[in-house]
Amino acid sequence: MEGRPISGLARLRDDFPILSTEMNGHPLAYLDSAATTQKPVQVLDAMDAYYRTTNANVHRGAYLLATRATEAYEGARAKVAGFVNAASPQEIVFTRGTTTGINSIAFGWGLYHLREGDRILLTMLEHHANLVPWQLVARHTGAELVYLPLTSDYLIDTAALEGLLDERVKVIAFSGMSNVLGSIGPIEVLGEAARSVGAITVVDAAQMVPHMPVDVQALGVDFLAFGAHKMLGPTGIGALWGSMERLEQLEPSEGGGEMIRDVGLYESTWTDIPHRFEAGTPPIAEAIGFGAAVDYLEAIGMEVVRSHEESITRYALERLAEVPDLRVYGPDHLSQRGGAVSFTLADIHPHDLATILDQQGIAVRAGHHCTRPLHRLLEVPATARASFYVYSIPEEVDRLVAALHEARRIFGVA
Amino acid sequence: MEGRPISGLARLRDDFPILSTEMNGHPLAYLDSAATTQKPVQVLDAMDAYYRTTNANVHRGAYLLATRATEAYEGARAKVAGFVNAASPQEIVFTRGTTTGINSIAFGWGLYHLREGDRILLTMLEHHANLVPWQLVARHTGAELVYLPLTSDYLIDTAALEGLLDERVKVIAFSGMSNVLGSIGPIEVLGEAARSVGAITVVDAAQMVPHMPVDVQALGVDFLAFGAHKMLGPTGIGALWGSMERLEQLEPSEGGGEMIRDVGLYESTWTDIPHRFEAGTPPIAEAIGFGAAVDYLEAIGMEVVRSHEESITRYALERLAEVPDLRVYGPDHLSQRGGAVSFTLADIHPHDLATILDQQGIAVRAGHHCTRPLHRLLEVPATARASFYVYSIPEEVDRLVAALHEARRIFGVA
Amino acid sequence: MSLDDLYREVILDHYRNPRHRGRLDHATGHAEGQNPLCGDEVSLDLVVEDGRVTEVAVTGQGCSISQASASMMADIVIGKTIEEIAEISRRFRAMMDLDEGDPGIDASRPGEALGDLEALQGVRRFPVRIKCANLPWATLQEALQGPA
Amino acid sequence: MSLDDLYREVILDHYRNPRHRGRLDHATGHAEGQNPLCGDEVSLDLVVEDGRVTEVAVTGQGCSISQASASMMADIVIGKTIEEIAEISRRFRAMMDLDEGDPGIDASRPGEALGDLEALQGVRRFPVRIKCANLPWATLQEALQGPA
Ligand SMILES: Cc1ncc(COP(=O)(O)O)c(C=O)c1O
Ligand SMILES: Cc1ncc(COP(=O)(O)O)c(C=O)c1O
Repeated sequence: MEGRPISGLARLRDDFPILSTEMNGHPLAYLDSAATTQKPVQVLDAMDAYYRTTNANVHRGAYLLATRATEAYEGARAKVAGFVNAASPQEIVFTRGTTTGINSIAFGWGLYHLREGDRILLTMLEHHANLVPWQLVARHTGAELVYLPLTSDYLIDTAALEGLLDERVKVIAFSGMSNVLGSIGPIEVLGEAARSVGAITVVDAAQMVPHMPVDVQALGVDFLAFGAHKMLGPTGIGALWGSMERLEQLEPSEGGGEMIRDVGLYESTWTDIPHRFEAGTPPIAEAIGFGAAVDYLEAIGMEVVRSHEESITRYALERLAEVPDLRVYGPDHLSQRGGAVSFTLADIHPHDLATILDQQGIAVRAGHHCTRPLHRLLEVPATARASFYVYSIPEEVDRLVAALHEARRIFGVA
Repeated sequence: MEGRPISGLARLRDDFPILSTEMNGHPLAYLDSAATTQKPVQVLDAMDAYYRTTNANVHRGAYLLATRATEAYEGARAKVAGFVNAASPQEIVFTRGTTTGINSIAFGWGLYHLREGDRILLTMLEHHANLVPWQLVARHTGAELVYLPLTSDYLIDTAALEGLLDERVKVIAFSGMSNVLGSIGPIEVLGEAARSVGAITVVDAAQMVPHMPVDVQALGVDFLAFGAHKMLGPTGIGALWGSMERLEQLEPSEGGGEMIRDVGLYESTWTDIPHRFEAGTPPIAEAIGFGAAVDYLEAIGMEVVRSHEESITRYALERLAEVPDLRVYGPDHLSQRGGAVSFTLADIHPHDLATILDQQGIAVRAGHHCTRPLHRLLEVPATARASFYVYSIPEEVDRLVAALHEARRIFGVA
Repeated sequence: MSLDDLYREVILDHYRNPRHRGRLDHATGHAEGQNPLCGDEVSLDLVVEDGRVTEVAVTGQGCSISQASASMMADIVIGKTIEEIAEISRRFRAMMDLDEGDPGIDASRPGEALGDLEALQGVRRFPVRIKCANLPWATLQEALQGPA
Repeated sequence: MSLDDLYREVILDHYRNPRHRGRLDHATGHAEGQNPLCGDEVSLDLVVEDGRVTEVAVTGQGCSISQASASMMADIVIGKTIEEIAEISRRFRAMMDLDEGDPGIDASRPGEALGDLEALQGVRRFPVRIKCANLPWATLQEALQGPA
């Protein structure tokens, strides 16, 4: 064990009011950032100020207030585009979240381009958000689902591509970073594989974009979906990045205002990309908040975010190794994983663990974390998960470990 | 002319910080509430407090914070249910907004129940949000679109049902209150008509729910879609009410986390209503804000909201009648209309009007207001629209009228 | 409220050594209960003869509270009449505070006559977990109604 | 900035009495421009002969700025060579502040040699409306490229 890392980011905890609250009589130790992160005042203030000074509907108003609202909304798009280094802001579609982003590809691309005999290649560690939409589209089109297995160290097994990759594969959809195992996806390899057979690649980047530097132009993939609420931003908004070439193949999966060029009684035409994918009044204040979250993360620097998480995850893995009968599910190597640490402890059910930790003010998640197929593969119905972000500090890990020892005592684990 | 009404609600303007700002050197006169309303501090504070004290992902956390977040989110559902007098909170599905609500019926019901030869009955005054989804579904299923015309006083012409209503009609979708004409839809008549042929009724209630008391149990319709941002609430959220019987016939139009009972590799099963229609992390803070908006409106009383709007609309219609060459599109009778007043003035293009008004700090919308078919019917490419809400005051109408006279001068209208 | 009050020894014993596990191929009633929010599952087979539950078999998985509750429930209901079970269920609900102030129950001693189940009293202070404790009872309700 | 400066008489005149309205059946170039945000439309037919625009016909609808701009534009480009039109377009963009500080243009008198178009100078102070003024020019650009 290397000892507690010094946390260079500890000072920014003051920006997160909730981190100074108490839970069950103890200071809150929020270790559930993979589910949703806390929000800094900078993000809250940006949204509040928007509503207090600039609120109007976007894109259609000829008056100053509406112009300002539109500029703020489109400005947020440009910020998000810059954050993932998109070739242009047009490549960013604002969505409701990661789930909606993936659904809009499944229904807007899959429904129009897939047919019987085609294959959709997924992996065994996918979140339901990157499984269920494809199951639905498979049902509608007759396409077939195929799964890449995992290696013994919990990574997507690219060796298995050999037997599974051929011209029938039209979509490869996978997680850029697992919300359970932490595993970082073999993006370049799968992007390359997809190109070799003409398939599109869809990256579920719900966990990836918040936690590591991402340059979509360097990744060699087609679509990348992520959400604001897991990266310091508000609920209610996410982004879908797509290469312009692929966005041009995408059909809108919702119809309504703002997304049309002209509407007749029986037919309509679409406006330009990305607005054709944003039917109706968009989440405007949420876009402003998303932009402010991006500003906040950029001020820290995503390299710093990543290395902070590496060090706190290293510390957590070391300290958890001290707890007898505790088993961690996920890669050992820090370079192959993010800061979601899932585990079981002896025969204590994860929900009981969560209750015991909660009594100490420690918030961890327990359950299948929206990955039932993965949990079946792991042969556990549920795991407990601690997950970290920029504001996480080693003291929280220490409290977690102490509470786990206490759980062993309560359950009389010998 | 009856003289300026006394506005009993004028005092609540203090709750809306934006109404004290200046635009182009004049106090803002915000007359675009049909596009989106302003938000009272009570709503902003509720969301801010949520993020500062209660933020966690809902439905899956075994810890206290997540329980509180879940209770707040479900509590908001109960408030919205109460606001429209739903039989139970389960009949309320949180959506991204009216547009998403209508799309989820078109794709979740239409796609599964419509086939060639079936008809979808719409009306000539529909917003694109209640046209384009049906066009898309018609294209996918082979169903046909049919339109109810308008009467000479801008109401949906129920007399035309005679020739159009038969067993082929499977859906009747119409606006409860027009965002252009203000016309209140003949809900009971169309609900009755639908029942007589076994069709479902879908009410675009984007303008109706914010502006008048609504009791879904009394209306005799199947679905009602509305959004928070037009009723003092935040962007990014809306609600779909459906009768339990019809919700049971609805398929989820998005797949993902939180909406499943079990997920296998190739198939999944859905959880209960309404959660099966809420894939992914929902707009949590937005639901809290929506609930606070409902509280605010209930504290005023929807009867009072409606009568306030009737009186300010009456005043506006009277004063606008003084402006030569001005033409209002919409019913004369206050009982048949809401507070959206669309007009043209001589040959001055509405965008030019909007610019001239904007220079006086008056925000009105100009364009087709997402109703191109209606504007073609009216034989104008665009109209200007002033629209009111609880915070609107007669002084704003006076300023509007004065600025319209000025517009006539600038354009040299004789 | 101490965690030791929640996780009493008798609960951990039922969790680790659940009674009446298995399936019945001659069941007269069957039901499956799930707590979609936390994933707890309880599946019940039972035999009712002459208005009396003669056999119960439990499968499922989940937290100690749900599984211990199922085990204890099976223990107590076997041999009881439907009416007796209704009364026990009522007492159990009162103990869990599920029916606020049921007048038929002595509020100071709601757990009376519940046997091992009394150990679940501590759950009442952990509102999130009440549904875990109640899952087997809701499932029983269903199993008593339907055929296998 | 006064509204009278925006809505100069010459603009209202072109709006009310647009020049060169109609369609050409022998057009060598055609394009349709639309401003999706406000709905302004401009449709152009034109004839280019020996590198010179000999005819222009305009249809469309929209605000006074877009329609007057189209009318004035038609007026000025007829009879000009492609190169001359490029230079006028460049001056127009400079006047509208669309290409910040184009070094080839005398910033103090960008409207020079634009004729009636100079009247659109006031639009520059109304940023939302600049795209209205520019719509015909963007459409012209396209019409000069493609065949009918
Ligand atoms: C009548 C009507 N229907 C539907 C909508 C669409 O609502 P939203 O843009 O919030 O989805 C609106 C508002 O723009 C409306 O006025
Ligand atoms: C890997 C992964 N994919 C998808 C999602 C779904 O994101 P959301 O619920 O924000 O739509 C999540 C988060 O829950 C996730 O962790």
